[in-house]
Amino acid sequence: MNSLAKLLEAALFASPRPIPTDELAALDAEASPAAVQAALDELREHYDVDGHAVELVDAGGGWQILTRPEYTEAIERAQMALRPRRLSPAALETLAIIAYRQPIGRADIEEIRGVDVGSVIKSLHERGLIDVVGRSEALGRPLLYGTTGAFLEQFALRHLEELPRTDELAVALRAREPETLEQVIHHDEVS
Amino acid sequence: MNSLAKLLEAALFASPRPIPTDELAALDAEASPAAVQAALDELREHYDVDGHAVELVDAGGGWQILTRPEYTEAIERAQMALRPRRLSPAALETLAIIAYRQPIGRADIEEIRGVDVGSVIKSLHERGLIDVVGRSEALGRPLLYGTTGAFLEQFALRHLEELPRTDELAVALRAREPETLEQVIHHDEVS
Amino acid sequence: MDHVTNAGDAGFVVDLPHFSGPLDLLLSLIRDEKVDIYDIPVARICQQFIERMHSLKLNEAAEYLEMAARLLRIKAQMLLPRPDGEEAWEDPRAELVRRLLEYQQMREVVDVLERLGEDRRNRFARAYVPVALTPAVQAPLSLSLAELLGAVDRVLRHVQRPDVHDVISRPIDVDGFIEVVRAVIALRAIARFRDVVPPGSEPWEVLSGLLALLELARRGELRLRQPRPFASVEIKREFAGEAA
Repeated sequence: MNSLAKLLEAALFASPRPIPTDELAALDAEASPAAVQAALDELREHYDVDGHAVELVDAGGGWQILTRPEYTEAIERAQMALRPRRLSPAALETLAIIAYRQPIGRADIEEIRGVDVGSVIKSLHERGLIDVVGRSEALGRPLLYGTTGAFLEQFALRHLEELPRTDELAVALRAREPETLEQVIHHDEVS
Repeated sequence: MNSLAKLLEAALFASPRPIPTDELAALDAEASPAAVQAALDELREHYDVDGHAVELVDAGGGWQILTRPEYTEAIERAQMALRPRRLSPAALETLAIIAYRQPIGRADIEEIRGVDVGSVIKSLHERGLIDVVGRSEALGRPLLYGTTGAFLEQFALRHLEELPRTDELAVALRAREPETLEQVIHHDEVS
Repeated sequence: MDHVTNAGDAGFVVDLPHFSGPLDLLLSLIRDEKVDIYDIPVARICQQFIERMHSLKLNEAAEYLEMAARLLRIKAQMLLPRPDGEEAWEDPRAELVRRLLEYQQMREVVDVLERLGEDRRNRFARAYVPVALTPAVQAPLSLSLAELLGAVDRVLRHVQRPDVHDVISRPIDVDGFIEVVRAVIALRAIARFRDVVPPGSEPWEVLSGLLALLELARRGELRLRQPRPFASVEIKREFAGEAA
């Protein structure tokens, strides 16, 4: 490996969080963006070809070294590391709505899910997956929520645009429903 | 690398603490102590010969993968050079409340902001902008927070009194004391 | 997983792993019955919905009850005679269909998230963080005083002000009213509250007058008496107080 690749390996290894490419570039003021990209490619290839138990992944808003899935069970069985708890269906539904409709208030989420979401919002907020991003101008000035960087990391997304666009989903809201215009505009915002 | 060496690599990478040799053996019931030792040797050699930025170290009561010392400085330098981060609106508002109402407990901040501020307080504390300055006499003796020297430094203030105070600030951010008669009259004089 | 959540007015709601709400239950009925979502046989689905609510012991859950009531209402509307002319008739099921489609779309996103989340859950990031590096991990902060004051401003706009600020619009002048009261009782042996605070006074004047009277009564300069409840308060000079 070349020296830049080694430097990147050290930095990625030392960080428990994903590091965006431009921050990696700051490691070596001399290195061009192309050189950084080449070094990342070399590192990734090295892990793959040499058969390491870790791999270089571009997800969660940056680059990260992660273990390959096939070792997870053995590691967890030996209690050397624990997987994070799964999110409940209620939490996932709420997250899905917030991810697509952000910024969105609690009442609008409840309108879509048909249930109270107060406690779910609280726990998503405590887990750092959502945050308050503002207040609506509506009556009572309700809080508006959006997803966080930890959300991207937890679902290994580079950015929100990696989520399927609503018109790519099997169920498309058809022209029969009244809010066609709003829906179209929303599609646009997401894509 | 053989498959046992890869399993050890994954486990050492994922574990938050050093793992002693006998615990590593628990990862694979089939593996003899000699095989585990051989796999560790292979892993160490691989890191050394292939010129990785990390090395396998037997220290602190067990095995660990650590970045090599020669990269420490570069990593630290890079972290200093990281793109300056902005505080989220949620963190800023919490900081503003603490600055003007210190010493103040979490419950009082939450009453003003209307949301849970646990994670925000944690991150402000990690950033060194706030610190615990005492405990309230109230039930449960909750922790009270105040701003730090780093806070003053961040805003180039010599002391807290340099924070702008408008009449409106003084009234709305005043600690809510029992509404005694004096309180009524005093509030009023301010406005 | 949290199967039991305390959902506000609904009281204790048992969140069954298979149904995360009334829309979920309704969708599963529509799937089981293989009916067209755009042409839901409301009477049949409504009956089944209520039966499932009973069998799943969801009778107490407000959200499910609300949906049952909605279905019953749609069922009733479907029975009403339709006015002549197709275009005049608005399908009472339209709103429900829209919500079901929206919900189903969201369930698809949940499937995507579940898959992505499960994949990520199966990979570990490096867990060991050298202690010496921890403080340096924080990138420098970009934060100006203007931003902090902006945040103060946002807090101010959203904070609920104590009621006192809304009630009193002018400074209270207790001392001034003490002089007024003294002047009044110097002229009259028995005065009324309205002699101190004329009808039509502003709230701050009423409050100031009242506080002045209470203060003078405390000092023993006058005596306050109310013959009956809600009667006008009599203000009487206290000679002993003056002598003291």
